[in-house]
Amino acid sequence: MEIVFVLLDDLAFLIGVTLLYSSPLIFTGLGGVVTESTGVVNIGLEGMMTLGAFAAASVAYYTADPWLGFLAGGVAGGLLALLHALATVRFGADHIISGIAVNFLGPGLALFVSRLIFNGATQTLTVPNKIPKLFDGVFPSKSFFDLILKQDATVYIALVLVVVVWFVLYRTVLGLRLRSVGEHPLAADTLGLSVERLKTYGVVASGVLAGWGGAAMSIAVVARFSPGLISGQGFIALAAMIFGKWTPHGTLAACLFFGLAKGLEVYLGTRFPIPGTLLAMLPYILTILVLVGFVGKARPPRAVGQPFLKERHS
Amino acid sequence: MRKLPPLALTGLSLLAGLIVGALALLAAGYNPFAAYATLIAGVFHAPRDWSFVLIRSTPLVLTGLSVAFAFRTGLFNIGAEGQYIMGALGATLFGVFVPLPAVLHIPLTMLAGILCGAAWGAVAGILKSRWGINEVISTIMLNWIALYINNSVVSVEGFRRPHSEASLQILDSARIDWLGAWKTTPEGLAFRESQPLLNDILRTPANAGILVAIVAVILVAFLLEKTVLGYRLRAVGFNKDAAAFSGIAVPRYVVISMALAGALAGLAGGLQVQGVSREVAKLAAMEGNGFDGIAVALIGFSQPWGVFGAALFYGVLKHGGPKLQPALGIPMEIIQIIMGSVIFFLALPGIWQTLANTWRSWRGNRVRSSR
Amino acid sequence: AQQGDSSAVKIAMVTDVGGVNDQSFNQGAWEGLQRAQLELGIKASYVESNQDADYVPNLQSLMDAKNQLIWGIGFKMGQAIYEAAKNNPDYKFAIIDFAYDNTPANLIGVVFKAEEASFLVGYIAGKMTKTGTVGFVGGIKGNVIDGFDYGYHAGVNFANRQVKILRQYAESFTDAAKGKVITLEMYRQGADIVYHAAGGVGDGVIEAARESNRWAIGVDRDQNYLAPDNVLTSAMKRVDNAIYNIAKELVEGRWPGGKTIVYGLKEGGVDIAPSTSKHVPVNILAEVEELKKKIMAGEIVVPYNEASYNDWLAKLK
Amino acid sequence: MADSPALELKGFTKTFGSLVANDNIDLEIRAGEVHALLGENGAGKTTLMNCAYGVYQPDRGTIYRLGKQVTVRSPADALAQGIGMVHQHFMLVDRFTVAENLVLGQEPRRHGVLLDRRKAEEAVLDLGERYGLRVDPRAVIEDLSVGAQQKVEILKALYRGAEILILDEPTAVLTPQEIHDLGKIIRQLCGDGKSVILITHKLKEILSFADRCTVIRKGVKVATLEVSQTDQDELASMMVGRKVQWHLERREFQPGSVVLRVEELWARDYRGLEALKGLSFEVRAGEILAVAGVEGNGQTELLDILCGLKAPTGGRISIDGQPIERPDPGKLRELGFNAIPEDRQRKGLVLEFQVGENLVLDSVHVPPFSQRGLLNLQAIRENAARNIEGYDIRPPNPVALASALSGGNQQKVVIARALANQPRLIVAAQPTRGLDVGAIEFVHRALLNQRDAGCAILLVSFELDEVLELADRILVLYEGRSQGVFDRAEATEDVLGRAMAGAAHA
Ligand SMILES: Nc1ncnc2c1ncn2[C@@H]1O[C@H](COP(=O)(O)OP(=O)(O)OP(=O)(O)O)[C@@H](O)[C@H]1O
Ligand SMILES: Nc1ncnc2c1ncn2[C@@H]1O[C@H](COP(=O)(O)OP(=O)(O)OP(=O)(O)O)[C@@H](O)[C@H]1O
Ligand SMILES: [Mg+2]
Ligand SMILES: [Mg+2]
Repeated sequence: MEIVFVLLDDLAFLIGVTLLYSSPLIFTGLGGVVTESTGVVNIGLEGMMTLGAFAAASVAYYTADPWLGFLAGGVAGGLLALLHALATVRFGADHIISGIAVNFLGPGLALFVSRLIFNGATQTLTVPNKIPKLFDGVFPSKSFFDLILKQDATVYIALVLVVVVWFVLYRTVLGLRLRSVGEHPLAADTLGLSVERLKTYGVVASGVLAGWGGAAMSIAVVARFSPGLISGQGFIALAAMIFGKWTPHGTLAACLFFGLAKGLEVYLGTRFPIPGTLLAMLPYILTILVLVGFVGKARPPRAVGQPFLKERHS
Repeated sequence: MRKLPPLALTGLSLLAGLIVGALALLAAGYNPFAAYATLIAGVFHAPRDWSFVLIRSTPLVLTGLSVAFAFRTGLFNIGAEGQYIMGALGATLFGVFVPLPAVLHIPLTMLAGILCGAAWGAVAGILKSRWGINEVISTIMLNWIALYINNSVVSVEGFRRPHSEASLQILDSARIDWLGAWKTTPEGLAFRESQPLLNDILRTPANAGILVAIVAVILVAFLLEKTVLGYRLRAVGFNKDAAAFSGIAVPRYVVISMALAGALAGLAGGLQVQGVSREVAKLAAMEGNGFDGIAVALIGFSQPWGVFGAALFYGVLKHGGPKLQPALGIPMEIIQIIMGSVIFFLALPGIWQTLANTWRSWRGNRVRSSR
Repeated sequence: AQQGDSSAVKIAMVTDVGGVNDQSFNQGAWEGLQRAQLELGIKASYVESNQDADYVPNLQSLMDAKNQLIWGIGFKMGQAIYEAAKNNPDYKFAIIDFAYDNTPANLIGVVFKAEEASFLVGYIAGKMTKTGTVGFVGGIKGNVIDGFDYGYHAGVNFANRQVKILRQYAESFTDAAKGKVITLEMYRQGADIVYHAAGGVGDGVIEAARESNRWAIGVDRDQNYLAPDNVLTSAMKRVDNAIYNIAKELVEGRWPGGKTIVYGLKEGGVDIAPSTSKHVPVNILAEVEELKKKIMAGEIVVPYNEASYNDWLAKLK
Repeated sequence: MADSPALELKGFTKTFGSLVANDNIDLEIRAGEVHALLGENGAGKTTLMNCAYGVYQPDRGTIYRLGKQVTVRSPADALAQGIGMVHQHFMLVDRFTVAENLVLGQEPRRHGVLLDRRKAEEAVLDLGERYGLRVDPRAVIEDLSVGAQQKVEILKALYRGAEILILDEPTAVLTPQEIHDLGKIIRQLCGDGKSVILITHKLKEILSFADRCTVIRKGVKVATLEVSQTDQDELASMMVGRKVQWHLERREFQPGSVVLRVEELWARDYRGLEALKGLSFEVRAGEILAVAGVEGNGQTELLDILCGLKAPTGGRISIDGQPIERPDPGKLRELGFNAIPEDRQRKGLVLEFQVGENLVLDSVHVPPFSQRGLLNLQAIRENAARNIEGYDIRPPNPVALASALSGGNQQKVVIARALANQPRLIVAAQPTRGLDVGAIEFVHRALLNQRDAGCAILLVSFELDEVLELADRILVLYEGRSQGVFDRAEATEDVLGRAMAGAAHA
């Protein structure tokens, strides 16, 4: 009986940790889904996430309001994405090149501005108020439900956004149009839809989401921005989106899987004498193994990555 | 509407990137002219600075080539980072544990780096051709795995240098820095005394890596343009279906391509060890060699010599950048902003065309109205 | 750039990849240099490194700027500084956190007895734990971190043999989320005080303490400001003192080159944070003061790695 | 205004760089008529219609709708004017359902933002009922046959209230049965008062569907004719500027040894359904064996297997007695196999390669194009020059990128490559799809020449005319099985048509 309680408790802990780890990835991964649904590859998610994390932390620091910070994270990510949209959608730039540029600009700007407003430091100071937790104090501390449900509000926002993105993409007129420009922009164009505008929506939304992903890191998981905070999570989110076969629910599953693997890493590490470096590899190896197991090949939106330029004549 | 030639495009983009950098500096209250003057002075100050630029450019040339090569064959190698790590590790192991005369030790150590990088690249290739796993995912994962492998291996007693977080140093016979160990012996120091210019260069870890990198550029250019293998790799890159239809074994070529890309990145890691660091250390985070390679490949239009030029450019920025802070108090992140802007403008051939057209029509209007 | 008279002694430092305002030991080092500038009239400057490959050229550019003494901050620069010293006998070099077997005359290695400060915070933890379990979160295992790790273990044990110590390495110095999760898990396993020596990972450790309303112990600097109610104490490494002291000796014409200087409690190189008195009861503080004296007097020799720790344990029995 | 034309284009000129694709073209479309546009590949038909539909902006030209000048700057404008277009390459979102494709851009909504699927589906059914265009509204486009997809395209135009329907080469990819159906649909639309502009290379269709026909040559309008007062020969010579030979001379049938032997071949399609069910046949040197049949009866699988791109689930294949154990296009080439793929852009060409490079795609590894792994650029260039000359590939520039060629010329590159090096066996799939009559004549002659030179040729075609023109023997494929092999002499359209519909061989 005792052991069952321990196991239940461990399970709850693992679920809780999985959510903690995966929420920034879910935001950003959803961003990936949205942008690629409209046919624009956004490898700059990492940069948008970093800038978003910084903007969120610094605004939250100066205003003492985490929600303003959260908003700022989205705005910062969105602005950077607007640049990406301008390049890829308006000027037909190669998506990868522009995305890589964003990955230089995002962190570059974040650190540059940080130095200017935080007295030469590349990390912000601790924010006075973080994103609040939901179900805080509702259940007895460290009880089963407390471990699972007492989470940063961003975790819940991320989960809700999965549903929202799914609903918008698959149930609304806007979603149909967004997806159509990712699949066959010329077809959408010949039906009188503005491909440029729709793609821009998708890209900017992805930036907002990635910015929120960063904010979820800098003002919910921890309480300040530092240069190494995002290191690679944007890319992991990108991988999760591919792993999740370009769908919101698939991406959610992939992010949760990855978060679980990271949680297991800690769980096992505190219990068994396994070398830390081996454990640290675990999430990455597991991902590859699972992909090998899932033989089914994912199909990206058909026109993803292709520039769409209407014939322009002077 | 004439199309802009790539060189003009690159030139304009560099200029525009520098202008954006200047604007950022202005906005932050710094003097951009002073900044660029410092940057240029910092790079052309003394022979040792040229030497440093070359030293910094060497791994960039190779990781850039790695990414560019993969691009040319239709693959996106985000994994140069991991391949570099594996190459450095392999070269170090060989350089430390296999005593050989220099004539053999130098090339074989390089080969060890190449092979380790190639193997790591091939893993992604196999995952793609055998299980259809997108190389973008697999290489992202393999980068992290490589990092942790490196850290595990470096901590193994017997390989770890006592009292340090780094490995043992490679034997002198595997080193490729010019006059390697000799230059700090009394005779070496005496000789350098008499040769001011050479001495200045020898203060830096000047090494043969850049020559190897140039050879690699030539080989890759030759491979891509002049050989059946290169032709077929490119064909697979552009159109897998057509390549398969014409009798090219596509899966094999995917593996070959990733392995060769990995070999180049692995060579980068190996040369860095042989020429500069002589050891590998535990890595607390990704160093960014592979990601820099992506930037270099893109700036160089994935053309071997373009990559070479782009690597030199980046090398200049990387060497000049840290001098901004001590001289003018400018955060060195400005370099990242400049790099990002340059790449961004390179991605925008359309904007130059539009500008050119606007200019022409504007001029046209003026001419007309003045009549 | 500061205007100093041209005869001023020029001293500069190369940061490691954290940058100068890392709110950790790079920052401490820079504060030491600035103090020396203010009080000793030297001329101070720094260059930051972005990646390991920057070390060598950064050292070179500081030589170009005619600095007499050049500091490398952090063990990762060990090799680069050594080569520079050998290649440039006209310049003086010094490094934080690195000891050489054969130190050239123009080079100084400075190491800190982090174990001594860790011992003290460990002692506080051992005394103050209510659950009988405490934790340690390391960044990446290695010589330097071993000092923190085993010094802390020894301190806890010294305070109370019964206390259980959880230990986990994050395999990173930046992964704050992982620091948080590890710490949460340690709290769940009953720990109520967790000490970290893990750089940016520590942000997560302290965050976990704040959220769970438990204790964390900071490192390198007084980290109490990060979570005033939850950072119990910090094991400080007074890099600033070391840098200041050596600058002083240089200015006064004494250059203690060619050796490794060890900075312990006695030399003012390590200590516990001033903020400790906020949360730690006076009686324990008094005991800590006693311990400090014993350590300074050499009566207690704090272990700094696995082997010395095992010896220590054996003796304790 | 009752007798104003439904649509009138006046003075349309459109240039691409230095190329004048349309040169001052006038076109008048009456209400209720079927107006055919005829012209060689690259004559400018598609360009003209793209201008009318607002995809391109003409350099000059005005559009009148029922006598009133209108501006069409985008497809949306065109749709608003009641002009609809079914493009040569379908503008359908493959992964959307029929209903979703139908309403895209003008969606029925619920609560202002939600897509009303039920209404969309009803629209498909209603319109389908009215014009005899029945399609399952919930079917996903990529699961539909080309014919069904075309119906969706027409429905899309009708849904948007098109009064004038432009069909760009609608029949190039249809089976005879589907073409027949399309004819009925077109007539029904005209009966409803709508006008149809039909672009096609098939003169027979013009004669049977169209009321009037405008011929364009090299961007210039040649004439507009009443179809009832003309014939195939006149149309063809107007179009290509010379007389077209309808029937090519062929040497007497002298079959040699068996080159390709296929025994009991079984295969599944991509959905896992049986697509080939024990198919057996042989092709001998010096003969053309045509596989006739309606699309989707196993042709794709047969071709993929023969080309070494897919493994059969059962059966044996041998070339010159050499068994082919597993899919390996490389080995097939060594045995003297060559092929013209169904889809030239996907499987035939590397569009980013130069013409010269494309011409050696399958033979680059052998001399003279390479020695010891090194390319012989000289030999590749010479080969290109030879083929460009021999196959009249335009523009005659060996370093032009394949993507810069028109479809017809791209096809010539593929064919030139397939016929090089005296192959033992050629598998030709739809070799003339989308080509104009002049080009068809050329390709047919080339294939016959190979046959006469002793090559074994397997022709897979959905065009009965082509099959009857070229084949020595004809195998009719139906549901993955052979419905019998007919000699050239006994095969008539009637006989084959019945076999293709599944009636057993009498
Ligand atoms: N967007 C374009 N840019 C440049 N040239 C073009 C473009 N579209 C068409 N052309 C050229 O204009 C000419 C007319 O092309 P168009 O597609 O109208 O021919 P077509 O009559 O439809 O031929 P086909 O029977 O092959 O469909 C061709 O030479 C073609 O190469
Ligand atoms: N946007 C464009 N820019 C440049 N060239 C174009 C463009 N669109 C089409 N072309 C060129 O126009 C030519 C004809 O295009 P089109 O699609 O009409 O050919 P096609 O109808 O497939 O040819 P065919 O009827 O001969 O099979 C090709 O050379 C194509 O590359
Ligand atoms: Mg056409
Ligand atoms: Mg055509």
